[in-house]
Amino acid sequence: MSLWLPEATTSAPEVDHLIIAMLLISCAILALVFGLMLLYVFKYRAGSSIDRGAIAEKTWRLEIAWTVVTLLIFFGLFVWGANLYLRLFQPPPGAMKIYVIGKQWMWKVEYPGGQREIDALHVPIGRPVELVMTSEDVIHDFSVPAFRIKHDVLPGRYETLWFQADKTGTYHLFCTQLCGTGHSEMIGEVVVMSDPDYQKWLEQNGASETLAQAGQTLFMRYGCSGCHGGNGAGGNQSGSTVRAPALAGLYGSPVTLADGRIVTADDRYIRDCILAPDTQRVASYPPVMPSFAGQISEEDLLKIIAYIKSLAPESPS
Amino acid sequence: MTLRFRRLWLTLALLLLLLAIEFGTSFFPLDRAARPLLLIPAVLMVGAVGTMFMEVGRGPEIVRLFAVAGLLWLTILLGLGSLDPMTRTDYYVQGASVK
Amino acid sequence: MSATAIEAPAFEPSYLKDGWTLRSWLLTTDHKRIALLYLGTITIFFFVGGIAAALIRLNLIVPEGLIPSEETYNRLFTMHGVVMVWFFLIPAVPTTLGNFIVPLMLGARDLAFPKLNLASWYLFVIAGIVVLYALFAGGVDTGWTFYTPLSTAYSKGHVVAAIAGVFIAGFSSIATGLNFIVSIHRLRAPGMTWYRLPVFLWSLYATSVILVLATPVLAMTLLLLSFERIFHIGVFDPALGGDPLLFQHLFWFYSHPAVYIMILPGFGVISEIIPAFSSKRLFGYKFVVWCSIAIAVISFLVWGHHMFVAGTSLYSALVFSILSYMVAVPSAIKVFNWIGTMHKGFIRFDAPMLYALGFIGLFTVGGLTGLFVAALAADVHLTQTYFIVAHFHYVMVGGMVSAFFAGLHYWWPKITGRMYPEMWGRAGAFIIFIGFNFTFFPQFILGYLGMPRRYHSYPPEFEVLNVLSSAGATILAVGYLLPLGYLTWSLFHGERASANPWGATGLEWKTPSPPPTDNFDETPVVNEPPYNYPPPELVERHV
Amino acid sequence: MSETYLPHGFQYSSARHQAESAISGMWLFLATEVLFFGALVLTWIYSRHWNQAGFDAGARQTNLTIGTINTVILLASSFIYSAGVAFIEAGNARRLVQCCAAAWLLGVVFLILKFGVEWRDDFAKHLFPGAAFAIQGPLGGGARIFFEFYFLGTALHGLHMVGGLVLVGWIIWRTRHAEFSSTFYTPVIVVGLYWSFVDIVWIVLYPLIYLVGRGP
Repeated sequence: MSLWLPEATTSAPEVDHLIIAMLLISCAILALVFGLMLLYVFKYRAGSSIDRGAIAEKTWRLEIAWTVVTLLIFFGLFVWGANLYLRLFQPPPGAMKIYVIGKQWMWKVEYPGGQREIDALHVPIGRPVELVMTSEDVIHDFSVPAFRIKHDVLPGRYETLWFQADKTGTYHLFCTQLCGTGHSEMIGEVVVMSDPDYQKWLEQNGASETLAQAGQTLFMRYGCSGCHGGNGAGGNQSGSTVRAPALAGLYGSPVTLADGRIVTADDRYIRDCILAPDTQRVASYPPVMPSFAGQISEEDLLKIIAYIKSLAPESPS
Repeated sequence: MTLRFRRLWLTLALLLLLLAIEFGTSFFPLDRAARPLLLIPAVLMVGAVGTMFMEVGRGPEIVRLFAVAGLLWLTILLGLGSLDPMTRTDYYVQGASVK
Repeated sequence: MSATAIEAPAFEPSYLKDGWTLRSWLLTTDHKRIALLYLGTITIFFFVGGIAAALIRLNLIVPEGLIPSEETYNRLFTMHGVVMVWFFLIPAVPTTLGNFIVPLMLGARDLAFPKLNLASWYLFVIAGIVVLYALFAGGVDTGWTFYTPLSTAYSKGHVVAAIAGVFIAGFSSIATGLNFIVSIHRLRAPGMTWYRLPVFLWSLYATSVILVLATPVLAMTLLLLSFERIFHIGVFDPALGGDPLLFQHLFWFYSHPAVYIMILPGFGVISEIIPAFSSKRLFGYKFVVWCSIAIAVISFLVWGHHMFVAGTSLYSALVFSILSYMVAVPSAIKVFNWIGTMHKGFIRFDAPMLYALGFIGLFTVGGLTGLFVAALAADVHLTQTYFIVAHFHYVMVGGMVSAFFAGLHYWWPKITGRMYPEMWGRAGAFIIFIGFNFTFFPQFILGYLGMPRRYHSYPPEFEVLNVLSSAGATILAVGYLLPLGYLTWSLFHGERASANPWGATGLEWKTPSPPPTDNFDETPVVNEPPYNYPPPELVERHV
Repeated sequence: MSETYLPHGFQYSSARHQAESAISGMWLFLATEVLFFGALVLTWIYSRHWNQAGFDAGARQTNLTIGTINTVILLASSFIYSAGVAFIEAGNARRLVQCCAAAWLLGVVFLILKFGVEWRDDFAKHLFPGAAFAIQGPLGGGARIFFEFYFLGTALHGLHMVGGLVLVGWIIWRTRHAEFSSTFYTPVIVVGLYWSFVDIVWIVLYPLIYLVGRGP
């Protein structure tokens, strides 16, 4: 039995510090409460003839005092916890992206290079990794205790989670949101590898085509190229009668929508465009794109998004 | 007595007027996001029914207390409840480098 | 009113002797008899839920799980959750001790709406039968939280029947809450001003506010859930563009305040017992009172802290985190006030006091661990693990069930007219305290180490702590069976109780034990503050 | 005070005490009803927020004429009932019966229009969000969600109406048995509160269902 949990990411020690601080505060308060309780129970037991003197009539000073002290301690803890949460919420620019799909009861992981695996995640040490996660059925939750991270994986949209591992080793991966009969079997392992080992692993498990290449095939098969052009160059160029926005260079750039909002074309945006084009209509284009909701699997969707992403010029990272 | 009935009649007239306003404005080409403003006349109508037909002002003090409690808790439910969807933003993804 | 107008009978029979037929019980509108009907019913549910808990702990003795079927295990913990939450913890104190004591404390003849009170018990029984049917006919495997889309589209169990039961139980709760609020407003005895109300009444008032205003939201949520499950379309369905988090928002809007439905009556019970067994006024009465009200209000503002990792917006997480800290302040103040009450008192160690002291200890641990999970970054690591399981069991079981037993022992002489055997009572309190810590403390560590909740099997490194926890559970089981035994025994062989065996204040002690059907021979008049125990310097001279 | 012997056989000290308790109990019950329908409104907010176009496409299929007529009917019914309360306060039980009967009939007309005509049309147009749902394509999802809101909302309101009709009928029956006079008419007020509340629910549902979605 070990009472110690490895800290395998850069943020894990910070979370532990917060927990230890709260543990110390709790122990102090517990000692106070139990100490006073035991003291009074002994000192003022009914049989004790100790001189009790007069009791204080006015109690509000004491009440205000402990209310204010409690409030201050709580506010400090809030700021501490929130600050760390904020940093964990926002992935750093240039994080390496890995795609995770939850499904009753397994984790499917896809790498940009086209590698895929089930119930296992391989990551390099010392690089920020961003997981883009979605579910094919119910709500799951991607949890790696050694990384001190956890996030629900929701059907119908992308949730993200990022970390930077700093200790090689193999760690538990759990689903921590009840997802049906096989919930407790929806476990796996996360392997943190040194950079050379990781490159070797990627090569050994190399796929015949990258995610983007697979996406290009699907781009043709689902008929996207019919309107958006062969290489996503845009409509009205290859004899098509439909005017559709160009997709080359789209990823990561700002887009003005028909309702005036400006959004960044990220994975979530492109996903929504494909599944619910009406809600994300680009300004000055007619609403002619059909929805692909229910016609395209999560995995194919990831590949098409990877393809559209590959059409963007490599941005500085 | 007649005063009481006159008040009721006036309330009915007010309600129908508000309904007409609500109905009429709904034909204006308001922006989609602004259309929930059509609920304003409805809220006024609720107020009129509550004060004039249900006479929230009469009866013991706790009647007002209960009415206010219901509205306060409704505000909590709708206010804090819609905080999440209204502020759920897509975060920025900059310079994804992997091809 | 002249004294000759009404002849007071020489003595009235106790409510227990006022009719012996089954009909006189099943159609009674006497709040005291209804309280006993409830007591019998929730005892059954407590043991149904307890058997499920025992099987859960049994399964977790070995890493691969002793129960061969995961499906069975999932159904067991769902049954444990549903039964314990809606059919034991929420009704426990309000419908039994509350129903019995509220009119007595008020100096009233009965609650404001006695027929509604009886109707609420029937609703409760119907709800219980429906839920037991659902749980035994095929079971439900969604957990007591019924998260969508698992519950709407994927679970194969009797989800609709189970939530129908919970839905009906909700109406029973609303009826009880409504009855208490109106009674406390309208039926106070002459001279019973608001600041002369015992804290138990204030606590039940706060509880009732939550019952009345939160439960209808649950009702609508369950209706939407059934609609979606039956017709396969709906607002929670992500395939249609619905939001699966909407269910969680609606569910926790009810279920977080519901946590306070469970614990607030416990605060009330403890606030009665500590002064009674310290023979001293409650320290900071007004603070304790307003803390109860503050908890009732703020508890509605914090539900989002169940969803810090669920994918809600950043702003919503920040707002809910700080509000969660706010709700912890009044609870902390109460703990300090109870300890302040003991200061310079004359402390006696009868069983109710031992249970109450156990409550303070266990509730403090439960409350402090709440701080961990209100801190956003720490919550990310700890939520949905056994840390959460241990945290809420410390509050619900260590806190609430201890308070329920404390109150049950405290008012047992009043309810039955018999004393329970004191030594057995003290032994029970000790065994429960020890067994409880033994069972649930290891789960904090398990949670920190990352063991997820609701797992039928687990990695072998968690085995030692799980075995420890299960071993503690056997002690806890003994602790809960003991009172069932000796309290039942005392019904027939216990010493006769006097009207006020504890020397406590409060109108309920000014009428015989057990009270007559009409509660009081004449309407009592209150002309002193609550807990009007003599100041210690005066008592000293008599010692 | 303590010398006075008060009878303790009943929990209320006077008829007025009991009447006010009953009225405040009804108000508290209505507060729970506010929260009940409040959850439905929150659902509306969420659903429309995520699927404005589809949600509005659903709303445009509703029958504005019947909806508006029904609103007028309910307002009138609530008004007439309130007039009945004023009459019984003045001791005029005959007028109370007439008012209640008129209010009751208007309620029945509402139900017939709503469920006999409007719902039947809706089903005929395949607007029930089942397998053969009329609106397909990209807006289908939002429209289905709208119609879940529509059917659940109107059905629950309809159930409350039925309950209200039973209560109003009960008031008529009791008035005809001469149970109410200018000194005792608490149940008339209590039922009136409920009847007006059912009206309030509809006042809120009406724009949510029929008006907001009919945008450009």
